[in-house]
Amino acid sequence: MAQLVTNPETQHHGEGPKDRTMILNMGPQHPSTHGVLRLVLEVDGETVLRMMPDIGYLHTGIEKTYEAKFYQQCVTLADRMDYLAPFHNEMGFVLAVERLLGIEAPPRAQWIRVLLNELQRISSHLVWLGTHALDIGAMSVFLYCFREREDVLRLFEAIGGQRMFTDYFRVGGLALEAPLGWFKRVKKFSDTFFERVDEYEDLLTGNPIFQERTKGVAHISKEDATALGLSGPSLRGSGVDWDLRRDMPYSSYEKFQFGVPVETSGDVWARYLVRMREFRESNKIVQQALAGLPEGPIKADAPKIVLPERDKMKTQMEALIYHFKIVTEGFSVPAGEVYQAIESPRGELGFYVVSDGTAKPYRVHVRGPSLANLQGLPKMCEGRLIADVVAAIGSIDIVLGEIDR
Amino acid sequence: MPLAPAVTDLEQLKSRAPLDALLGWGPEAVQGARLDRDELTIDVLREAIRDVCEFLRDQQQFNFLCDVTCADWYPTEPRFHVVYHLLSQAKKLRVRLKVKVGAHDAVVPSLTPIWPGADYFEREVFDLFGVKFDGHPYLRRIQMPDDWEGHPLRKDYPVEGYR
Amino acid sequence: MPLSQYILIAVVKIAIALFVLLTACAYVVLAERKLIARMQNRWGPTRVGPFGFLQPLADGLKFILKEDLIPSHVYKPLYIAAPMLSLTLALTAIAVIPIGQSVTIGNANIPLQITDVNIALLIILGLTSVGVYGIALAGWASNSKYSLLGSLRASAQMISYELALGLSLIGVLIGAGSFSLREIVNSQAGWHWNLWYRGQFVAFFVYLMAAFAETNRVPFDLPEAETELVAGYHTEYSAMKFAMFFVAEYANMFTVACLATLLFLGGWDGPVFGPAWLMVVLPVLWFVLKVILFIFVYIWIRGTLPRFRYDQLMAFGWKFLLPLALANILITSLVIGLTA
Amino acid sequence: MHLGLFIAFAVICVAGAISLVAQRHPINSALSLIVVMGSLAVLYLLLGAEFVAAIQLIVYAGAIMVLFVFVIMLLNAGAEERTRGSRVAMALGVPGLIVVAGVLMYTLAGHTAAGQDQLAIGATYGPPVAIGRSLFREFLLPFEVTSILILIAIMGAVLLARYHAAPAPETRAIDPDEAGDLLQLAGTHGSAAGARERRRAEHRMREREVTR
Amino acid sequence: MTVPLSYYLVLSAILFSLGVLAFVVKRNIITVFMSIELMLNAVNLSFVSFAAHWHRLSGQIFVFFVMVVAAAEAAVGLAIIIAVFRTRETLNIDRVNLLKL
Repeated sequence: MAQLVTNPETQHHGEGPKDRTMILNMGPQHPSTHGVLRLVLEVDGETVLRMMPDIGYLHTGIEKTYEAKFYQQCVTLADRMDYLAPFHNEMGFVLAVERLLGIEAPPRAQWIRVLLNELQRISSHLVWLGTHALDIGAMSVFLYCFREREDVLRLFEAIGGQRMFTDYFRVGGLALEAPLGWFKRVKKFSDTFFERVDEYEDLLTGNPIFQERTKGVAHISKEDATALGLSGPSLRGSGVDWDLRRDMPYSSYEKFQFGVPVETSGDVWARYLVRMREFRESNKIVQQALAGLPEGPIKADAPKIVLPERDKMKTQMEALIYHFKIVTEGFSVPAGEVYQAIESPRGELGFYVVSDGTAKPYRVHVRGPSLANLQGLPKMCEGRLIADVVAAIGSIDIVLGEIDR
Repeated sequence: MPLAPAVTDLEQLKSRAPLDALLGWGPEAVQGARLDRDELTIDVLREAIRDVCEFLRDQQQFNFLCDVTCADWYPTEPRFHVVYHLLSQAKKLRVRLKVKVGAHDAVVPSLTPIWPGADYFEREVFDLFGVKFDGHPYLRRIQMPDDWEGHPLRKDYPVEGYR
Repeated sequence: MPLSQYILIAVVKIAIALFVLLTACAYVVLAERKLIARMQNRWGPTRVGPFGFLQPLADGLKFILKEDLIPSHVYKPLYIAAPMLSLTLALTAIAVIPIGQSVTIGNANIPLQITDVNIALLIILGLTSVGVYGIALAGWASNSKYSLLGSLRASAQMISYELALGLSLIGVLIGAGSFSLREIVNSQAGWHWNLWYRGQFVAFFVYLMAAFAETNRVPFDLPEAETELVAGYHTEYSAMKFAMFFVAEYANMFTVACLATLLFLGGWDGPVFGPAWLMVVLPVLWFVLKVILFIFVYIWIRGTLPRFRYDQLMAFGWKFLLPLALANILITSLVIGLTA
Repeated sequence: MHLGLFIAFAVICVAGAISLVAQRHPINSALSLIVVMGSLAVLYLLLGAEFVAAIQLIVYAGAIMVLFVFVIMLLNAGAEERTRGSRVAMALGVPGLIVVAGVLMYTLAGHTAAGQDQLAIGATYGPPVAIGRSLFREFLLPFEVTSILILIAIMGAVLLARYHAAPAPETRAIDPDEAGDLLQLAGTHGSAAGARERRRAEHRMREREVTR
Repeated sequence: MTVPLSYYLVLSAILFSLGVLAFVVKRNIITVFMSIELMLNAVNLSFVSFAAHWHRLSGQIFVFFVMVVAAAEAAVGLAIIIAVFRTRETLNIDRVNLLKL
């Protein structure tokens, strides 16, 4: 197609470097950039010749804020980064600090953490599926997904008091024991969830239009994906069999039986299939966690770090002192540095925490999987159509809160 | 689980494969090492970082660059500790490389020729710390606006910003 | 019939037709929102009036009362003319569509149609082919990249699918031997609907697809694919001008649904019984029911299917529908030629 | 009635044609031509040629002119420039043309053939069936020849568009040096304070120009 | 009230002359091309009016053929214009005076 610039007398936007092409600003306000991502596209007709992601519109300075907060306050901040998977952020941060301290949460706490992580993965993938399908034009899947997500968020609200930013994991364990009947509710949800996944698959997997839109689209090879640092389902969609939960287990993931879905075709369709199968695998983990949940405390026996129980605080002098000291001064962490990576719904979520021996972290860096996954986007989209860009953005499942931090 | 004390003796750390191989390949590149909380940190000479990474990637199967970041130890020198986290998916092993640079020549060779994925991470370090990456194809601010003054994650950066 | 009476009847018919059409458009929008909402476990509009029945009224008021923005960078004459063109052409098509037999009032025999022309079908085709201008000019005059891409997509799509649409009708035309919609319906009287009696189900399928594409509806709604092009050719439009495009789209849906009913589903053919007044009303009722059925299919599809990609859409139109329509013509004419 | 309609649409026709000449932007010219074609279709209806009228609308207005408009949009044709050539053409063409038109009209108007019986409004002459019959019987050979012509035209158009197309700009992985240009072209991402500052500077500049 | 044949013919002559004028005066190659279409239309009008006058269908059939030729011509002509524009980057007819691209 020839030049696509409109009448020059009233031309207000910049012309392309070659007059056959056009510069298209997709975002920061655009229905399908999933937040405030801006993509600068050079298009020839509808073919994308070059693409340049421009980020930073959601920069919140969380990494700087960390340096001014006590460790126990930082968990709340971690929630706010990847707002679709707060439990994973909490998990990463809490595990990193626990390793710095040299303590470990008791088994029950670890299992509940795993349970919540997998529920969170389900809810995060639900948002991905809904928006991805909506981008491709299937409207109803979006609402079906949000129906189930609502169920999961209600479970979170019941256990953590908040739908999204629960701040439920604590260094050394969990904030509270789960409320009465909560596990039954989870069981009820989990039992019906397999059918629900079948329902989504009915609407999309067998649909020829959906297959046409996704198969062979936005391909990225195994080598490119690894070199660009893609992780999570985006990497597994390219045929790399790598899952931190299985390969470098944390928080007793080694005790669970689950499969790691891998697809080799490296396109949108492969990433779709991987995530769809992860729904089922996550649900299996949820069921295992429910079935084999150990009894016992949910907080580590580390009185200088973990807040005492409420009734102890009211009856024992010692507990009251610890409570007062932790709340007012925080707890100091031995100097050192750790890098704790976990498998978030989007990939490798790494927390690099440096301590200088005080009660506040010296430096916290978050390796957000979305940032690395975003680097793969230009590679996937160049030479393809604008409609494929939309499909590709959906398929790498980025969260801008995590990219910009 | 009490913390084991950190080990910094190179001889003692020879049991760790990547360090051993690295010392065998070019001992002058390694300035020191530290095993703390089961994580191996190798201090690498700035000029050698690119070769070290290439060696680790090609010879030691550290195929995946997880992260590039930096910590600012302001009053002390060398001030910036640029940190690389490498992952070997085959060996299921991580290693941390550290390059220390001073305030006045805060320049590190870029890893983008080896891992194109280093691009955004290095830009972010440049943006927030002001450490330059030599050979980075497009070193430009990534998070902060283009006309921003200063580098916010430096420890001497005023919390309210420069006025 | 004296001229004055002729004109009076014509004006009354036009007024009624326009009123009914516009109201129907408004309520189809409501029905669409309601139905899709129910398909998606939602309620849809419920606030305005009982069950949200006054929602279209509120929407209309909103469109009228909103500030009519004209962006500073548009090419003003065409920017203003484009939606009017769209709407006019969309509404004109209803003029040749018959909705039933005739009624006799006094001594005048009034056909239930604004004007009965011999070449009604050709006129509708002509109007839809000219309808491209509204969209093409809207996108071009908006001087915005998304609009331009949307209008290029829309024009290319409408031109391509017009071909398949036209060809799918030829089987019916060969059977009926006339361009007059009334005669085509009459040829199907007594359950001899084209859909099965003349074996035009392939043609009906092609027509259905092409009609969806002509009206820019899911799964062919690429010109206004909101996730790619924001709102396509009407990105820069607001208030009444946007409403004109909106109404034009739904009016086109009606035209297409009426045409499908007339050509394939036997028009107002159906069981007729009872007293004289019922004999007049029933055919109209059947006709309306069939149109509603067709529109329900539209809405249903919208709730179900994702959207094509541009090149897939073109390939579908040119490489699948067009050959199918041609084969249908060939077979139909062979059958008619051999049996006649 | 008949005459009234004729005069009305003839006037629209001529106005459209004049507008075609007078407009400087090709898209306006194209739209004027569409108006001419539309009113010609009405005149055909007046002459009882229904089928031709419909075809006029479908083929001319709906297909050929869409192609023109499409090409104008694609090539982004701006308003035409006046050159010396056009001035010469004006000087010679307009008077010459008036003479030719005068002679033509005089000749044609002089030969007012005695009125054949005129058709009533709405009456048709040349129904589609009759046209089809004569097209496929008497004029079968020309019909087939035109179909070959059309085929050749399609192939020629495809060939022309393909063969002479400049090599398409190649797609390539992002070259970060160019990415900078891309961002520069698209507008960079600066702070709100910076934008305010620049706006103020621009404002000051403008005020200085005004005072000067 | 009837409309004499000559009225139609005069209208046709006016349109044809305007087409010629546009052909000579206009400088944009697309507009020039459009003026050819205008002339064809003018001729079509006289065909149809003669057909109506003499009650012969052949006039209308001829219009049909003219339209087919016009369509073919438009397709090829516009393809040529696009090709010329791509190499010359201009639509001005004074700058496209060589018989090569």
